Amino acid sequence: MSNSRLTRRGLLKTSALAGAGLALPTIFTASSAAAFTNEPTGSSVTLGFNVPQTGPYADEGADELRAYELAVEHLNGGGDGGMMNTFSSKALQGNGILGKKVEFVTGDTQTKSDAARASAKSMIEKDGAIMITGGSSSGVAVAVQGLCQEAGVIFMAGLTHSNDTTGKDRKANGFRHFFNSYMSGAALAPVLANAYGTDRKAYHLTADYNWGYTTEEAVKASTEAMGWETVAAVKTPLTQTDFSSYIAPVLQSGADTLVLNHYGGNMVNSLTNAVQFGLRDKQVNGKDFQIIVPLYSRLMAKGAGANVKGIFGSTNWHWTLTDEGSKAFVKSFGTKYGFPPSQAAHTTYVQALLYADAVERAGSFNPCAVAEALEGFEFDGMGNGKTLYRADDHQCFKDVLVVKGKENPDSEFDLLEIVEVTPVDQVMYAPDHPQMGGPEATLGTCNAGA
Amino acid sequence: MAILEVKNVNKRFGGLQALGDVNLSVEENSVHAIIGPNGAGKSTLLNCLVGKLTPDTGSVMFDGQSVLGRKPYEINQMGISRVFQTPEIFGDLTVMENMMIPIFAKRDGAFRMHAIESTANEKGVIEQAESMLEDMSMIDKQHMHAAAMSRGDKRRLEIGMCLAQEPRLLLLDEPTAGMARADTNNTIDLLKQISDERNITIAIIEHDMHVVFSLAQRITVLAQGTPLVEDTPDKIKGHPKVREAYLGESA
Amino acid sequence: MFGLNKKDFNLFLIVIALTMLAPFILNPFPAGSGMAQFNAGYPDLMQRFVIFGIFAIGFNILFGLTGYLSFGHAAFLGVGSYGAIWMMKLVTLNVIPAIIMGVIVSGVFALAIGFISLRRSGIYFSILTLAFAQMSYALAYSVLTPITGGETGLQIKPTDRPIFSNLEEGEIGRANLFGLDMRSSYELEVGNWAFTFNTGYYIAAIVMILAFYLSIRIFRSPFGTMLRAVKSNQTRMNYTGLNARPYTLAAFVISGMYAGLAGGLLVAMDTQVGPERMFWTASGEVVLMTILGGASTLIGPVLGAGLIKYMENILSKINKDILHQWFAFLPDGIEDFLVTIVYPFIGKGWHLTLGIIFMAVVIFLPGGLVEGGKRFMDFVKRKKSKTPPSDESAQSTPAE
Amino acid sequence: MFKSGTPLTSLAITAGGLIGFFVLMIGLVGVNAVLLQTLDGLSKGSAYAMIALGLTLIFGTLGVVNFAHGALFMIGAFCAVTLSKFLTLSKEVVDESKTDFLGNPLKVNVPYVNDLFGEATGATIIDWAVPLSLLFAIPVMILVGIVMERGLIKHFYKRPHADQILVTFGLAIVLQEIIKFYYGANPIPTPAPSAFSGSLDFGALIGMDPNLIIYPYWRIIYFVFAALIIGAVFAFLQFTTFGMVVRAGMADRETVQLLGINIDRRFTLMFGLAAAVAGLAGVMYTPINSPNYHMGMDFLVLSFVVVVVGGMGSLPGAVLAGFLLGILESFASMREILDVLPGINQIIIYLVAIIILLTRPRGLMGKKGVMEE
Repeated sequence: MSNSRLTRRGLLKTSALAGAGLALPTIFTASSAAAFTNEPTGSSVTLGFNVPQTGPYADEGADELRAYELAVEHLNGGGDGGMMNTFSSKALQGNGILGKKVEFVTGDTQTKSDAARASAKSMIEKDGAIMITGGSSSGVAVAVQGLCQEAGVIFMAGLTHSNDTTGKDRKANGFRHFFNSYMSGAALAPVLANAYGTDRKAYHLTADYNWGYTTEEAVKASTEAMGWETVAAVKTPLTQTDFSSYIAPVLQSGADTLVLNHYGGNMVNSLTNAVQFGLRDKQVNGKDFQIIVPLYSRLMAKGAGANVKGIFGSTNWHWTLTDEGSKAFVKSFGTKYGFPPSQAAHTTYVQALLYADAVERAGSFNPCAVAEALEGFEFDGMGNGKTLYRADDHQCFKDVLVVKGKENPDSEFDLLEIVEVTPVDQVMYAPDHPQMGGPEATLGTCNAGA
Repeated sequence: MAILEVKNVNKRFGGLQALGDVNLSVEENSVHAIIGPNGAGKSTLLNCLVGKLTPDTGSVMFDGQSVLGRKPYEINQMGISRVFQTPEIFGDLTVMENMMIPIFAKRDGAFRMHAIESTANEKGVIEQAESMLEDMSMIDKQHMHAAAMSRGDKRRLEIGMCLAQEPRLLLLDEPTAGMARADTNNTIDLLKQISDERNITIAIIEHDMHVVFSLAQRITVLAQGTPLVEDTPDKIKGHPKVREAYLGESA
Repeated sequence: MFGLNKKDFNLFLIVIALTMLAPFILNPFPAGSGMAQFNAGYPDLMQRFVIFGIFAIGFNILFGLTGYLSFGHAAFLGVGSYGAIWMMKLVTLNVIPAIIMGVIVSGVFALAIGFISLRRSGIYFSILTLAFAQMSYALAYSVLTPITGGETGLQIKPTDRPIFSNLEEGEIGRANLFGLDMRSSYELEVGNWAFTFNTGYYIAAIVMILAFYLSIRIFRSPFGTMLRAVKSNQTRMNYTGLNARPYTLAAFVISGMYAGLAGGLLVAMDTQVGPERMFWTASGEVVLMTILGGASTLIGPVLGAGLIKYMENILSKINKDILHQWFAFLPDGIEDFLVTIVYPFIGKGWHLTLGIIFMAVVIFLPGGLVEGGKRFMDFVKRKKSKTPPSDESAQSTPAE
Repeated sequence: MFKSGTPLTSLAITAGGLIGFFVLMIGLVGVNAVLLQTLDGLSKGSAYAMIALGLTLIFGTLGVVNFAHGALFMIGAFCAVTLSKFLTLSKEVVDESKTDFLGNPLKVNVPYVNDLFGEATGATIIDWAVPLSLLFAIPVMILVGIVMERGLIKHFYKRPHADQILVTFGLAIVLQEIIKFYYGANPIPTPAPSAFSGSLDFGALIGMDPNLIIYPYWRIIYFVFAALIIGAVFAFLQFTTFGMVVRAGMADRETVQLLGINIDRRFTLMFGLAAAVAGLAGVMYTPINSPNYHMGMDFLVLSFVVVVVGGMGSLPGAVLAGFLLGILESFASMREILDVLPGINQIIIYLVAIIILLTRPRGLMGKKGVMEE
């Protein structure tokens, strides 16, 4: 056991009283000596990476985990440094965080809020994690964010696209780098108008749960604003695997555009089914029939195979971006693992770095100090251009990529091509926007635990 | 006085007339046998008495009350117990528990939520069960799983369970079917004893004439769903119609 | 004692001892050592052990006694949780009314579903319960979002102001028992060991002890005998003047209320509910817990629940780095080889290990973990007495 | 009571109900939509019916609660994945004109079949991977079924259902984890031959406006394929000696054994047959939805519902219920219905299952006494 992991418990070894006698019981709620939950006292600090390792999003979870491991390596001064070199803030030294070596624990969210919370709690209670990050769905993100708020640790959301995460369910201890439904809608609309005209009849198929609702709302609002008409919006069950009965009536309705507000397995299946029906070969109202997928994930899109060709959607980041940050990240990830990173990997890597940087700048692991350092923080060099971590709702504002399924991919990773980089101004909204929970939505107050 | 009165009962299954105008009355404290060849409708009749089947027409009165439209457990609570052709006991339970259940049913009715009391503290019930097991001479087997016993023992247990309810009418459906001669005789003795000592009316469906004639005071002969004759055993023995029904037209 | 016979009383004492000393028993390895990974003595998991223990005990009252296999029991857990969290959001943050609310809501729900489902038996009953639970899940996830929170579930928010509370502006309410915070803990350090005594855990543990005690009483009551009679022979039941329906319905409702109690406790320990709690896999999980531990035994379901939750929470957290640390003392080649061999079974492969354990238990230990324990005890006894193996142990395996 | 138990009456009731239902639906949403959704229901029902048929052979007749049946469906689908991976086994050729994501020269994969048969033929073979997999899947699935029965299930015929659930659930988890280990968790695209892409315009065929009633070719093929398989299984059980013995064995196992017939061996083969039916359903399903490792679990609960609604021990019941639930699910997904009853698409199958089980105690065509205890 040469390099045993040092956890909070591990540190007790050094701090425990000499002799085997009973130490004084300490209560670590209100009256504890520690300033905040899981204050690192030894030479290392533990981060909790909570990602789906089983269930339908296991592959995305695995990619997130790879990115985290890479981030830890870079933070501890290993590897080529990746985006630390291109990051506009130069607080990180490659000597861990505040000089403490970064260690990590992993857990399985199973894409279930209960399991995700159990896993996060175990990281906080057993392993002494000072920050929790990861996840691949909004249900999990909201659940774990709430937990971190209660426990007094920072939550850096992974892949979560629902408006709610930084909308009506926003929390003072939670931060999201990933974009959201509203931004997808706002970024897509002009591109769609450009490509398909402003006189379109859209038919929405929407996953029947919160994320689906917010996405449908956002896409509807922004496409209607530029003149599209919404013919129908039909809700589909999350557990649906075969969407044929939902797609079959689309042509009868007189719609000429199909919007699939689906994610993950739902998206792969509904898109495959829609293409199967030959919708894209049809002409309606004298126009070519089109399909749109508001949120693309390259990993999942791979499951739809050739069906994605020519289909518009939005994405948070794509490895073909040519800015310095993206190039550095792709190089260091690709060299280590042999394939390019996904957007899930990108957002989690960036989140890990942003957290570390905020700690360095705050000079403390105290979650409230870290939150303060992140709030209103502007940075660049992380692959999305100039980015702002808005203080009002802890949402990152940055350029959004509108992409299209590539017609002639060079490799199995080369599925999407970037159509447009929508500038951040176009996707900006007010913190009390009705889609974001309106004026009632509040961050609450920062909780440092202890 | 007749404790069981069956009047004009008819039952059809599709095209098959299973019971046609059955009339039957069972006197209190008698042993009444119902015999007849296979397919004569004996079991159908029995099922009509205990509520498993409902006759299409006719009435079944027990002690002045109609049993029709009542569920088996309600009819049982009225005082009719049934012994099955193959013993129906609680195989997963011990003999003692088997015996306690009818006693609870007698005491508490069809349902009672006695979920907190301990069975071990039900001294009265335990004593009654023990005494009944002694009567059945099975007290030494009280901790055995009922399913592990011999068929004869299962039969004794089932009869004992029925008796423990202190029924007014005990219905037996071929209680000695498939038994060895010695077991059959034991069962006959047991039933005789019951009828003598316990003030219980017994109605028995039986194939085995030896059993019937050893026990019954009155006999009803059923053929093709209709009662042929009803009389005392002596008269039945020589009755030409009975011989015909059993032996075909050779009589 | 307490109306229990000697054997049951001993078992009860053992359960009390195990739950009260759980922080010690579940933390056998010194913190910081390589084996500390296997320590389960942290509040969240200990709470889950006892709460899912309650869930499984309740399920066993229905399944173990009456033989009716409900495949939708998670619905009662979920409904109980929703009831409890609404109580906390609207009325009071004290956990007792919330838990009581959970029990009541799921009891009523179980009464309605049981009344309909118990019109059928066997597999038809199972499918009816499954159908009701799946409907509850699907609706909770989608159209009932205003009540259930849908995908993102329900939590206590800074804007929630229960009637009986005096929260400051913006403060998020915390579950408490007359002011005692569920999350407060004592930390005891002994040498290299650290033991956590958590308020929430002890409250849940006391509830579980009471629930366990109640289940012993039910098992040993005339009512329990009647339920076993239902399982054994419904025909005889009917012809003994007993109405099986109210007995099974009572068992169903009791078991639903146990599930609601577990659901309420989950909320009391961790104020959050999500609809996945009602998915069929969650219903299947409690079935597996009960069978794995030993259906119709008193302690079996608790053991089964413990094993499954342990696997889920401990095994899934082991990753490759940890493996490398464990085998670091070995030469590199062997280390890598061992890591490669073990890796598929841990972390993201924990399901595989779970599946293998299910199969192994049912193949080698018919009757579940309790049966395994019995065999072990027999083995120990035989060794002690040095007598040749008797037939008794062979017979202790139920043939059917 | 005898009458209401006959399959004919239940068919009549179902048919009568369906006709009334269709008339109502046509009134509500128009004839086009009804035609389209019926078509869709039939294709959806094909998958349900095939899986339920196999499950009934094992569950409804052998009395084994087989939670691993969904896994058999999944393994079938991965037979197709495996074959198409095998056919696309490639050597790497460096294409200097392009670069990969790290800026190195791009390595292009050239399948060996192209070398063997030339580029055109090779591409055709790869294109036809799914239909070709049928040939590959039949022996594999029968073997899987037989090994499963001999190695595991055999020992559980007389064990309680609880034990069967635990062991088959464990097996299902192990099987899907093995698949996940090799193929990952994401769906793997396995397209149909390009000849079958696109859809058939039924409306135009019968003289209506184009685009009103279109349906994908592959789904029509799937329906025909399902009909063939179901017909073949019925014919096999009806007209062969083997089938007769098996049917007799289902009715009364002991008597058949007393006649000196080795029913166990035949049951083993039947398990193989059931596995093959599930597997073939899986192979043909791959172009409809990209297979992933948990697709079996997605179908598992549904297939149990279908079998039970059809009635335990009844093969025609399982098929009937499969198509019935397929059609109802399709109808429930129409927006005209959803406007009136929001969320009905979430619960329709379960709701119908409850109604059927409450009105018909043993499902549509169930046999008395099968798994009622």
